[in-house]
Amino acid sequence: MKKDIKKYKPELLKKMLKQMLLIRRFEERAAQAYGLKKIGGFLHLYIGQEAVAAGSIANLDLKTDYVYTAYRDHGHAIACGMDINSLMAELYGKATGCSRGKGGSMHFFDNEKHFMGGNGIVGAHIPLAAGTALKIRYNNEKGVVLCFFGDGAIHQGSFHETLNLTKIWNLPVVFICENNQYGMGTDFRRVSSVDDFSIMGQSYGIPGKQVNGMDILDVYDEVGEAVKRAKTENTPTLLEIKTYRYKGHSMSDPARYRTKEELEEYKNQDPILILKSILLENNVMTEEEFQNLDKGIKEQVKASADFAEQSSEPDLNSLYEDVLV
Amino acid sequence: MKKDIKKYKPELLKKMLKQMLLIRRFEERAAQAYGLKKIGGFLHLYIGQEAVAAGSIANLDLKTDYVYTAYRDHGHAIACGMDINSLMAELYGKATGCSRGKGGSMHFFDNEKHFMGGNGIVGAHIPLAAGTALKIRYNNEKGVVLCFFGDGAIHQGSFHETLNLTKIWNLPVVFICENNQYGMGTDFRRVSSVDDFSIMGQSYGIPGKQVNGMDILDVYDEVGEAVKRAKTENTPTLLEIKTYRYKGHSMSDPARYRTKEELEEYKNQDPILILKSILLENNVMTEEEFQNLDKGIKEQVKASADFAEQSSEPDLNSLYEDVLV
Amino acid sequence: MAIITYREALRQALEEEMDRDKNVIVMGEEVAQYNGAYKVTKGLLDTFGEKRVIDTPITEEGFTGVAIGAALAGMRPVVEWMTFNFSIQAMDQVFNNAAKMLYMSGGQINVPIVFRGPNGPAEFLGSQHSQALASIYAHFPGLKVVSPATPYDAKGLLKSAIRDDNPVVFMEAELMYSWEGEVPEGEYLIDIGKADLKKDGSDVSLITYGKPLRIVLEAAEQLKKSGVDAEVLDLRSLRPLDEEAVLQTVRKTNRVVIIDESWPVASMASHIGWFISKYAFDDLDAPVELVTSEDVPMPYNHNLELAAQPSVEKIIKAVNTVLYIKEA
Amino acid sequence: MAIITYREALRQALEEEMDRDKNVIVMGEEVAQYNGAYKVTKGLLDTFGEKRVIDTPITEEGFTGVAIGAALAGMRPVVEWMTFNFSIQAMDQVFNNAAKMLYMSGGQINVPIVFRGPNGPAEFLGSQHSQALASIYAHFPGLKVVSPATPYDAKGLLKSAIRDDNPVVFMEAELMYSWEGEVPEGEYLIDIGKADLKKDGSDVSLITYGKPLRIVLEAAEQLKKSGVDAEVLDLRSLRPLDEEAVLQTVRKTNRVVIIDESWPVASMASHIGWFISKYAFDDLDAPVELVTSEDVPMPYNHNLELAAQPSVEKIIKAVNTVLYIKEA
Ligand SMILES: Cc1ncc(C[n+]2csc(CCOP(=O)(O)OP(=O)(O)O)c2C)c(N)n1
Ligand SMILES: Cc1ncc(C[n+]2csc(CCOP(=O)(O)OP(=O)(O)O)c2C)c(N)n1
Ligand SMILES: [Mg+2]
Ligand SMILES: [Mg+2]
Repeated sequence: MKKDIKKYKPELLKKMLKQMLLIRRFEERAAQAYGLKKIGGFLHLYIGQEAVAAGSIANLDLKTDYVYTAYRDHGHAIACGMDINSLMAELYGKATGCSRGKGGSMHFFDNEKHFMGGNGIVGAHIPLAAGTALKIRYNNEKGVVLCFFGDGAIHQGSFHETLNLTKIWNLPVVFICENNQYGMGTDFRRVSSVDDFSIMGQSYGIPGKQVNGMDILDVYDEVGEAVKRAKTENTPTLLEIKTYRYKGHSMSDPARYRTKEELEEYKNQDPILILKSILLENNVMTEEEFQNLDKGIKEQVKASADFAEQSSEPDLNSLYEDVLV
Repeated sequence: MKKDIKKYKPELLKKMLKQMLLIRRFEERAAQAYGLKKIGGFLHLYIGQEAVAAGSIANLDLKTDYVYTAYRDHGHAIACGMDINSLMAELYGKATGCSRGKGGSMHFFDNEKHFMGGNGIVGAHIPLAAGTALKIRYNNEKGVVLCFFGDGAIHQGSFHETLNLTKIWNLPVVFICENNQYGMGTDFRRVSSVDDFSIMGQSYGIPGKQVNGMDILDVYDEVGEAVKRAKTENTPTLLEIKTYRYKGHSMSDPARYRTKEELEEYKNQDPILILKSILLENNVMTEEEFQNLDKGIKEQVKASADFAEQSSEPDLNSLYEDVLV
Repeated sequence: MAIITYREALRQALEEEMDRDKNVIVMGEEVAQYNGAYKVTKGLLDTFGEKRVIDTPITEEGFTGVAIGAALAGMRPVVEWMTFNFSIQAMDQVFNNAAKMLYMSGGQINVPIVFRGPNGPAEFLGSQHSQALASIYAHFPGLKVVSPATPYDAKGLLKSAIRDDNPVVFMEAELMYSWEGEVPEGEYLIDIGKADLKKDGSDVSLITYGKPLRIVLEAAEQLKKSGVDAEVLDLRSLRPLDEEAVLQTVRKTNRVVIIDESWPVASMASHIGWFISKYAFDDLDAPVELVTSEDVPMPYNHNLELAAQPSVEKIIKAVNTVLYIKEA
Repeated sequence: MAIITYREALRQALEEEMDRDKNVIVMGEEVAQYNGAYKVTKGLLDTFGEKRVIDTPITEEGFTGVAIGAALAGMRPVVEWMTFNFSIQAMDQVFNNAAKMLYMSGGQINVPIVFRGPNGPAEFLGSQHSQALASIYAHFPGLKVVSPATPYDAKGLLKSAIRDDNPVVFMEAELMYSWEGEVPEGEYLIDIGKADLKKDGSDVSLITYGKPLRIVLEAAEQLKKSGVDAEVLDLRSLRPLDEEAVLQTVRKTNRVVIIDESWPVASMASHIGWFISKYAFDDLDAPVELVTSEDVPMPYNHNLELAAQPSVEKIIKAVNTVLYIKEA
């Protein structure tokens, strides 16, 4: 917390705080709805990791830049500015959902906002991200692609194949390993030869760095560096952002594989509380403003649930649509 | 050539020379037979690379140890002591072939001699090798698995997935990347982020080293070290053995992608000539003995071609055998 | 007889076979400490230790290949794919190594391995996590492919699969794990390649395998009320296919509906449809009807996903078609 | 009309489409400097430069995925798989990303991409390098699957495939590249999903696609000598399948042999066999016969590998069967 807070525009700080809060409240509401069986299947909550998506994506211009992530995708979608009504409706499987009720929690998409999903197969979206970067470079656009994936995904061959490809073709991708310590019930140390994933770029001459994912300013700065490098030098970067998920892997996971102490330790570094206290300390925001912000967000989230609730089921005929163009 | 030649038993030196020569003469003959259309399909010659298979496998005890390689497998099969009659017959597709005429050049196998193939899919045998090492370790056997593959295979995801698995499970595998500079027509530098593949173990805490593959004593020594480490510490090693293939990728490749000068440069370091001159210089062998050896080998190889020629075609009914046990 | 779940039946099979043969090991994501994503391997780590019950990183291609490499050297691995959806990443290993090794080595090297896990549509998961891949696996020679639909069959077939000297693809389903059924106390095996007549009948043959069996039996129940006596043949194995049992039921009822939760094109369902049309041509009183999943990726919305799959209604409709009964 | 090879027809299609649309790029192993393992991309690097003709490392999963990621962002990549055998490593990308993206994004994101290369048995290559995977690809909704058998069809269909806004799997064959045929000078397109009657006839329908077409025509030639007038329908596309054309020929001849170099189980052949048996039940005078590859991995030995595949003799035998002709 030795950051020089002056260097960040107050609007930026507030925006990031707001986004984290929106992600959290959205997911709390989604969890509730899941309990009420309004939502089914897998629901992978991002709570605890908000700083990673919000801090990273704050560096982007989504007219030229793109975001890819895996199935734990609510946070990234919201940070890309997707309409939470369409997200909640998607969780409810409604026709008004961002993917017309066909995708569900794991498959949020917004082609206009350049949020490219939402992918359910661990590691499978990593090459896609590089491909979109290839398009950027092919057209001499000034864009970058952020590719988020988990600690569990880093052992997949697709990750390695893609790193090599981005390096030999000079593709503007920032690979962001969100190391939340677990892949489902597996402590990443149990299945990894090394503790520090940021070194894995070395086999490809790709620079790497570990980042504290509970501190959104750190995330913002480091991703910002990498984005700049990508845009000016067409160089990929690998960041390992250390973070933590407060909830189980999905709604059905009681997360018995970790201790309460461990969880508490991370909750004490809650990314929202950290940023909030920085803003308060530096008079960027007052407690009252924060409370109002939170209240507004809660209302917004409730409205999204109402919207989802009231939206209609997809037409049965839509089953046969979208198979081919 | 500053090697202390005394430390190698003369029998070992002679055996390695003999094996390299046998591999070369066998393949020269095979190439001839291919020209005569006795052999069809892909024929990937190992000529130029003999020191790698012969020098590596000389470290093994094939009662406990195992060898896996890709489709350029004649050299390894011979170095494992397979009967060249059965190999030539396999190339001819005869019933007396090591794989009953069903495998062909790319699929030599000898379950008893622990030569486990002969695999046609680039990178696909790498996990298999680790699996056999798992068996070794599970049974507390004192074995090791040598896994040979090309510079083209090193970018495959299977390589990376397997490196991680061997490290976390402490499996006795020596990974040997035979960098003959080309994957088909592709100079490895064109498709690789790094020049030095031996560093690629670092992402997994696996030691690596570059080795001169034209010098069989270097190969013997370095693989010997790695084998020892595997057997005593259950630690995998990654070796990049620099070598060169004199012929095209397969019989149909005129190899226009490289210069005559480059080829000549390597032929001047011919592994057979190097070892021969060491043996001659150190009075381990006379020129006459060498000539006799070569003559004997040529006869042996000719006999294998006669054997193949005279062997019968597989019974048509064998088409339906070996599908299931 | 004890009434146990499908999940417990599988667990018993694993435990008994691991007890019996120390070469049997279990590998996969979350199989050990977490007791399995769907708890099929519950307790095995405690009983057999981490040398025999092995958690893997998320590397389907890699660990499947490792297991094959262990199998061909003499072990008997049981690979758990968390779901078959992820097995697509391992297909090269299964097809090019496991299925072909015996053949391309001229009979020298066999691969005694089991690949198991849930296959087919589950609920609320969308297209990547909800699909039936049975037809893909059944297409390849060199594999055995098994798909039990009851706890009894699951136990007996898994035990046989583990003892089989060939690679066996063993398909379960998320939604079946909690299904209950009778399983005897003592040891028993079920031959791979033998279909089972789950219900005797005379008017129409309903041929199926795997999870749809339950709705097929339900449909048969309902049909009975309208006076149609349906026979239900559960294939249990797709490879080898019990061709004799298929022909027998067709010869008996002369009318067939095949129910398969796969997509229709180049499916097991259409294959058997052709097989019957050819080998029982003169016995058929109506064209063979198929009830498969619709020819679309699986949607997330529950109404849509139900509409995408075989249902009791669709089965009854197909039965009416082969019986030339006009519905009201 | 010019007589050119199948290879040259493909090359022309690529060149014309790259000329026409700068979003079309070509990617794959050895496609650029080496001019393609089978020389289909010959000269493209010289003409279009290395930004548009891209050599890849051997990473089928990776570069296929990269191409998909470029396609969904607006490019039109043509991916060359050196052979379809290696595409098994890329299947997860094709099935889970290319085929399902449009659906799971609710219609937002389409994937205009072509996956092409040689498929099916070649010669003297053994089991891993010689297999027909058409039925696997055809099983999946969300793809188009095309398999031309003449230079004319190859050119017109590849051009259509490149312009198609969907993922298209485009299957060629090593042994077809040197086959020659007439191709007009000017530009033309062939609709994906339209079968082509390659020979008119009245006694029996021979239905096929891809490489077997040549032996099917040879068989038809021979049959003519014994007084049997065979009709030859070339499907050209498997997905969409030209169902109308299939039914039309069946209604005309009432007897069908389907020739497919795939393995039989859950194959395109057996699927069409069922389809005909269902939708032309009353038109069939004999059960539909299949001539497929034998249900075994491909052996290396040439006699065995020929015996493993469809042949003129096998086709004639099957024709005799559907015509109820007893052979001498
Ligand atoms: C290829 C593949 N294998 C297995 C799964 C099942 N699975 C879903 S999430 C997951 C854990 C992933 O962990 P991680 O990458 O760390 O992401 P996190 O859930 O922590 O965000 C697994 C094994 C899958 N979806 N895809
Ligand atoms: C997965 C896969 N992709 C492509 C091929 C085609 N292919 C065969 S050999 C080869 C080059 C391999 O080069 P390298 O690994 O360096 O081995 P080398 O031939 O030099 O021994 C390629 C691309 C294949 N067999 N398998
Ligand atoms: Mg994680
Ligand atoms: Mg090489």
